[in-house]
Amino acid sequence: MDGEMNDRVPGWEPRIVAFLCNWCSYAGADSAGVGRLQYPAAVRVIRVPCAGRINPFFILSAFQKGADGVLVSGCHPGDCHYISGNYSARRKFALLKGLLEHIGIEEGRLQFTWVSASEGERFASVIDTVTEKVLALGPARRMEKRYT
Amino acid sequence: MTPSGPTGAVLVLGGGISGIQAALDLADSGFRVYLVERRSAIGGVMAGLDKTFPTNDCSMCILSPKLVECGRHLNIEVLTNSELTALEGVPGAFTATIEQQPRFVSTEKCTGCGECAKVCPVKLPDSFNMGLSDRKAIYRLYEQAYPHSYMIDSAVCRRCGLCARKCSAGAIDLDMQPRTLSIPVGAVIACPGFEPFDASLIANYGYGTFPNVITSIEFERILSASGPSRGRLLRPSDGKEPHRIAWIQCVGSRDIHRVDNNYCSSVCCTYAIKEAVVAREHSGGNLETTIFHIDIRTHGKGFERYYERAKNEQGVRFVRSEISRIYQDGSGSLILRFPENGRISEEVYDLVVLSVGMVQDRANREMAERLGLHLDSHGFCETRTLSPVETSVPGIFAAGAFSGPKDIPEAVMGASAAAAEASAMLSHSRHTLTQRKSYPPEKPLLGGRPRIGVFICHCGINIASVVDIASVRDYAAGLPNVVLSEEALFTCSQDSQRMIRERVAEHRLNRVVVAACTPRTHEPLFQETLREAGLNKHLFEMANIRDQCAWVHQGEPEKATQKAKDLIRMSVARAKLIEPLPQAFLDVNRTALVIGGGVAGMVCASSLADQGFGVHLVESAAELGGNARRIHSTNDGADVDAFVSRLVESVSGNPSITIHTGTHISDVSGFVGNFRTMVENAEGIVEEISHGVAIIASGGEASKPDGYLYGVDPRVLTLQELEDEIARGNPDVTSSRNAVLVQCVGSRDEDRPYCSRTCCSKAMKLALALIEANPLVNVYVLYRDIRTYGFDEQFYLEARERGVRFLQYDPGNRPTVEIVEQDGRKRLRVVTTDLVLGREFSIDADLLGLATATVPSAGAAELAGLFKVPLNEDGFFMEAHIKLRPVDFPTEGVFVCGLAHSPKTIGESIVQAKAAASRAALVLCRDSIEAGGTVSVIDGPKCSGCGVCAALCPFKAIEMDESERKAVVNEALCKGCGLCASSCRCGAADVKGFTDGEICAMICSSVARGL
Amino acid sequence: MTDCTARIREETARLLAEGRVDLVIGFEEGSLPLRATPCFITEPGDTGRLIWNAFCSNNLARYLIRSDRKVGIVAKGCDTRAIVELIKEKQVRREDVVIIGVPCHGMVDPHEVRERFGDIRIQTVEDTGGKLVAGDGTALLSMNREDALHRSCRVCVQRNPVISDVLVGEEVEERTRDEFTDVADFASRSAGERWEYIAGEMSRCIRCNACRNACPLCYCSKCFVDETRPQWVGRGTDPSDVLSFHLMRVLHLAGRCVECGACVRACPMGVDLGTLNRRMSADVARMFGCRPGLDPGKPAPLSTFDPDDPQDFMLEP
Amino acid sequence: MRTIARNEIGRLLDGLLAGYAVYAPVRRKGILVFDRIRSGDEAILDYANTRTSPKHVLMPQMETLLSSCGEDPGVSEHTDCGKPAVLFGARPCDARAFLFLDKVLRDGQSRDVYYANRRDSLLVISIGCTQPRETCFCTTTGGGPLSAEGSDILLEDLGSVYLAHVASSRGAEFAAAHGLLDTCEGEPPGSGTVNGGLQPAIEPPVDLGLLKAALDRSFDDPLWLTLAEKCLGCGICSYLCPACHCFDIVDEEAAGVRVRNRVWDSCQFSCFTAQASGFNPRPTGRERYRQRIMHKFNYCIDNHGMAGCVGCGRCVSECPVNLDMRQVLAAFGGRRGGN
Repeated sequence: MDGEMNDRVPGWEPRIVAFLCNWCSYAGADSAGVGRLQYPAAVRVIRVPCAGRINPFFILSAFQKGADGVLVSGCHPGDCHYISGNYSARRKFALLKGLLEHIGIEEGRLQFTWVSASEGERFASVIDTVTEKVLALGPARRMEKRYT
Repeated sequence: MTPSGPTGAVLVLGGGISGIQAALDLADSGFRVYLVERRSAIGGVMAGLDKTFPTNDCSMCILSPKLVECGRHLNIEVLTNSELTALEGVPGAFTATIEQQPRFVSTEKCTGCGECAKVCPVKLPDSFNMGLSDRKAIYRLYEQAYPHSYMIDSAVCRRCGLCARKCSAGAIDLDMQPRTLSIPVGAVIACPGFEPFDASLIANYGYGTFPNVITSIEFERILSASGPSRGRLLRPSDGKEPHRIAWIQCVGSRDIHRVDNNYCSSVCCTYAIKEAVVAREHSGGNLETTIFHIDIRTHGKGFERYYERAKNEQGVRFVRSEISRIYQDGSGSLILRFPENGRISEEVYDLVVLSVGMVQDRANREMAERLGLHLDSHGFCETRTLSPVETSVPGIFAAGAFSGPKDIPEAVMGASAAAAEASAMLSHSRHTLTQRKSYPPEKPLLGGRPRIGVFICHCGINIASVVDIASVRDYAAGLPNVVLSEEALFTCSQDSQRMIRERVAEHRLNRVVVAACTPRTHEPLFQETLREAGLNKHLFEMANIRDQCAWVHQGEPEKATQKAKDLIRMSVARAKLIEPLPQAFLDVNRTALVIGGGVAGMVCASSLADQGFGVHLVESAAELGGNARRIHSTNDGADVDAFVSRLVESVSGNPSITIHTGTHISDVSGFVGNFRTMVENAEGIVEEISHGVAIIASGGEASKPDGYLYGVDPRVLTLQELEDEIARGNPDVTSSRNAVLVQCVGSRDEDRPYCSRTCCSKAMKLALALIEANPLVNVYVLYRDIRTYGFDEQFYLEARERGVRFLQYDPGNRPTVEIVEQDGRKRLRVVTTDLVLGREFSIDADLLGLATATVPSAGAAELAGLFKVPLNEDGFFMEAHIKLRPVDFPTEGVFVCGLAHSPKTIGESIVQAKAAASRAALVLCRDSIEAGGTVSVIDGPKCSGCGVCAALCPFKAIEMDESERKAVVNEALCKGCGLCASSCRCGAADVKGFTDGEICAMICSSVARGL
Repeated sequence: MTDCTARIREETARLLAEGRVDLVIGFEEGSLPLRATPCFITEPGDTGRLIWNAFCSNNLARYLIRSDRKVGIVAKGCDTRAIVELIKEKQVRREDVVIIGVPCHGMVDPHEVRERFGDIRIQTVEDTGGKLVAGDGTALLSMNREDALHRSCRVCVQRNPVISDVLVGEEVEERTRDEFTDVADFASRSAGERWEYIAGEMSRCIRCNACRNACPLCYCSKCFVDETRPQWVGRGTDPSDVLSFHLMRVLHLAGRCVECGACVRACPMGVDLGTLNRRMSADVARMFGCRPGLDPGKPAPLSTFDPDDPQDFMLEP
Repeated sequence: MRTIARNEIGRLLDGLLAGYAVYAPVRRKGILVFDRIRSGDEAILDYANTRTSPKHVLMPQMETLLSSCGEDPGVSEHTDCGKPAVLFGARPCDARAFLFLDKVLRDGQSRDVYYANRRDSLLVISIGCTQPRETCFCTTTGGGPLSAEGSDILLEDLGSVYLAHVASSRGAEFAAAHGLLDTCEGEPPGSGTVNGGLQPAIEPPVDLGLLKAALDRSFDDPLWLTLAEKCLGCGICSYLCPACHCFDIVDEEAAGVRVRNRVWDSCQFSCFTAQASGFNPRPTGRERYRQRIMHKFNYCIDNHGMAGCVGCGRCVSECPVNLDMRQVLAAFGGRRGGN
């Protein structure tokens, strides 16, 4: 079993940091709200102008600070408000995801996806999926910075 | 007309994408706009579409920012549920009478929470979803609608009052009355759009009887993520997933037998392909899609590639056959019978989509009547090829599908073109009726400690019923740097706004955090409040505890409360670090540079001159005119030669236009508002031109054909040459007995996988001209698909009626030409195999016309480099967005029109040229260019000058200072996307307003457990 | 080898005498057995110090960064790959460099030699092309040269200079088609095993920054590790900071790493940085079709994009 | 006189493990370092020297000085160093480096409580050298293969047995407590009574006195530029050096815990002297490399009466560009001395 800690820690609530682009995915999250679609309360959203704004450091930093999972979502290919920000970002994301998996960070800790402004349902099911995976993996300790 | 000039306001009829575009163009160039829409929200047909071709962009994603922009515009008044009842007066001084039906819900008070609809007892089919789902009597047209507020459908409302009692914002007023407005305007733009063809008129297809026969518009809703099945592909009869879907093309178009529609709706082929491709994506590829068609008309920019990809890579099947009848089997599936290879085939489909065309309905006809507009026999507004947005009534301009079938970019261009006409007409009254807001001076922060005020919104019960507001308020009060934490029933209400202003003063707040709904809709409102309170608008941060918290965790109040605290803590952490962002203002040079002296360039130049701006017109040839000098008449008989002569004359005689013929551009520097361009003539003399915008209208040219004995035998001509010869009355041509026209010579092949768009119509024109000159001539057109889209379809019909023979060839087996000696004469023998009849034809021709491709002009690549704008794979200029920004570039202040953009007819070039003029005028009419705000910033000492930011910047807003080896941001061009910041290894680039520090502070506080 | 040495000296003397360069960077005899050391020649008379042997493993390209002089440089395949990238990234002007290209047979790793020969005090080493013969003053021991190569040299795909102004020595056959089997092998282990391995390697890191400073493409004036606002990564040996540092270093080199192995050779603690670098190189090659430093005309993969880039890694809920 | 058989060392260490944290040379993936052992047989006896020095035993690369937690305003100080410790197997050069660190951090004007507490509870048992490495130059800086400076007990390697020399009163107490009763007293190590022939000869490349005098005159010598040209500016030499002791203080926060940490720093890093204003008094490698040499061989002699280098040779063997400290010293010392 690759999950590092599968004994459910009592009282543990997963913390997932989600970086959402302002124009599509953040709007998609709002759409989920407008539709009153219910999803798990584990996600903390950070709004950024574009998926292209996301420095891989932000993601590593979230893990270092103790996030159990990180989600990044931008506009679907072709929909980027900034024309090509998501395309440029996609290259970085592909490399970062490959690298983290390579060093043994469990698949499922870090997810990238596209959610458009009207895809409230998709947003809710993304959160469902991401939360489920993180719950199954348990708390993320591998990259967390801990002081005693 | 008033003594001081025309009325500086414009009435825009129709709130679809055309109306929105026209309204924004006009309002941004200094006119007051009244946008009148019959329905309860603007957005039009586009709001109901799922994806858009040929990029499969999400329709709502690209539309919704425009809706918001329109809705928030200080100088656009959106009048929904409204209808024009009368227009009086003269051009420049009309008075419009508008009748507005009551909404019964205050758009100011309604927060869009939707509690009212939950309690409403009246349920009815939702017409926005084509009746595929239900709505209540109190409803919102669609989720992202503007106005965002709900409305009551008085036709079905029982006036029970449940909604009014439920509404904690007190927004519902059941006694609201209709009102009549009398509005003075200088000009009118009519763009009321179109209606989809009523498919039940074709009885053989069983639409309305067979539940699984639906229209393409209904299918869009089925595909849409916000549609009735939330994007799941299900068929109406039993909610099962279909595995075989058929599209039937030309339903209500190109049909003079079942309905009297002799035009092509232009968009249905490509949208059917899109629907098939998207449907396959939805089903994970486990779907058979077949499109039954006559011709495939993918004549638009990028459409041919889209078609080829669908056919060859995405598994969409294309069958050239007309479906005569549809039968239904016991399971609700549908049996299609059609002729194929001389036999009748039968296939069963789970779902049949009818690709319905565009028609005009009675409401539009009545409106046209009130305006006094001439309509054509189908009810479309009459316009002329060479004056494509002018109607029969001066001062009233037509845009969008009202004047004929159009796709979205054509509609957008038409709208901008109409705006340009209105703007030219009213240019003396620019800025006379517009408003500008003033604010108190900003208080300096003087490096003081952050003093943060947190305001927590109940949103009636929307937030408060889930989140424990008191506990959140107390928690926020204890956060570092928070000096005030206060709650409000509705933070967005007028009195709460006043309260926030007062608290800012009382508590010397220098940062404000509002925990309420989404910043996407409300941030501007609160920022406005901050400005009124004397704070820089960027000293604001919002925590979304409604849409992304209370609403989505309704069953988990404790977790929702914890999340609200976390979100506020994150916002406070960011607020501590935010700084006021100054706005810089740069002067604008109010002169335009137009590159290219063809029709597009000249039309653009004169439109800009008419709108009151100076123009430099640069042409590389010795005289103006371009390709249009070789188009002698239009299909509808207009005299192009005369038009071009008049245009050259008027441009040459216009004191605002400086003409530079025989010159080319050698260097370009600067940016929007302040370009400097070097223009060099043949003697090498260089002139420097300062200008604020540039319009690239560098044109295109006909490709030189390979083969077909072109250049070998004098009887072989390109269509352009043939047109010259006919116009000249060359007897060798006009007396020919057997004329053969070969289509797609150099287009739609491997080298040029695009359609040159104009050649099919041109072939009809020339075939008819040959017959006109010599009724005994036999004309053969060898084609692949006949693409006489729009109203040009009638010329195809006419050509067929007048005996032109159409032989369809396979691109893998092209017609051949050889010279055959017979009876002592050299005959041009054309051999081709007709796909329809399946047999070979041998024609001894004495005239062979080749429909060559339209290719970009030779200098396009160099111009693209100079202006830092992109070309597409085919070498045409690539616009910023194929749908909604068809004449703009990502680089601000540079525009494109005419053949430089893509192959198009002269009429389309004129529209696009005027559209470019309209867009360019938006820059030129400004007092200054705003720079700064949320823009990128480079820390010089850290920058290593590697250039990655400049290479990636989608807006070319970063330049490399080669001598200093540093990147430099042009704040006038930067949009603040932050791609540079995330890509800068040295940490030199950052984005003001979204700094690394601010984002890291949020990350750090997002997971601080137990804090 | 001796031939190369003579030719390098000759070219250096010529370049300096003709005034084409102010300085030539090459190698001289090191102070320890099995070592050569970078040297900087400004006088034609000093060219006798220059040598070429199996230990000239430093990537001299890193000395070109932001040099304001005209520089001649002795460069192997990997060094020229770095120069190509530096030119692309505007850190070096092509016209300011004269490249004395030397086809490379792979450089010898002293640790491998010592490992093989044990505790003897090596005084002489002879490179016969196929063999390395070491002497401790009393006896001669020999090993296959191939077995002693640095790890990066064993998977090298570019032994000949990509660009050069003067080519010294015979071109060698490019022999490796690098299929990244090492990367695949590592990836085939379980996530837990991979983590254990990486965490073990990282635990030895002492944050001396030698990997960074030896890298020819690490040239930021302020490295992210030294940044304090915001502090991206802690400066100490906290395992999480160490890992973040190495991950970011690799990400910053994504699509730029020329696989010279300078970082690995510089590491005093033998940390297996290669496992990270190789994965990155493999992904960049596989997904974006790019091997950095081989094509001067091609944009860096993270300075561009293709709408059809792979996105099978994206979540489809 | 008392000898300990080589094969008894394991047992001796096992005995110490009950009361002490024991540090000894161990191999970590092929690399020798000092680390805590859990059993005596982990200690490696047959080695030239470790890759890293044992200074981290007294001054960990990263240590928390202060911390506070959650909303609790209280701050805790982390001065307690825990169990008393034994450092077993240090080479005389490394032990001698403690003597130097003591002067700087414990016995000088300011007392570093974190260092001092650890130092005062540490017992150093070093082992003399018989086989110097080709990079060793301890004799240059005043040490030697059998120097007992900085050690509490020095073991003289006689092949199958070690001869134990007491070098401090604490060493004597310890010897008494652990049955090493008859340790050599009064007889200097390597005096030849037992293994006179084994004292290895290490030629000092320069004369420290001459070098110091030369450096006094060399602040603006162009040679610094030449030397720095090759230097990569990494921290290997500083971090492997047993005598380097510069550090940085950083405040961090994670998961609700705020800490003030001390971490090693290196004068070779460009940010070492960078000031908040952006000004850097040592802007280039030239100033930084000069600082390193001047500090060790000039200022330290002035301030502490001994060089800040013990000649362990780690910086020589591990420098990625083979910038050999001995050659650097020779370049100054030799040239000036020759004049």
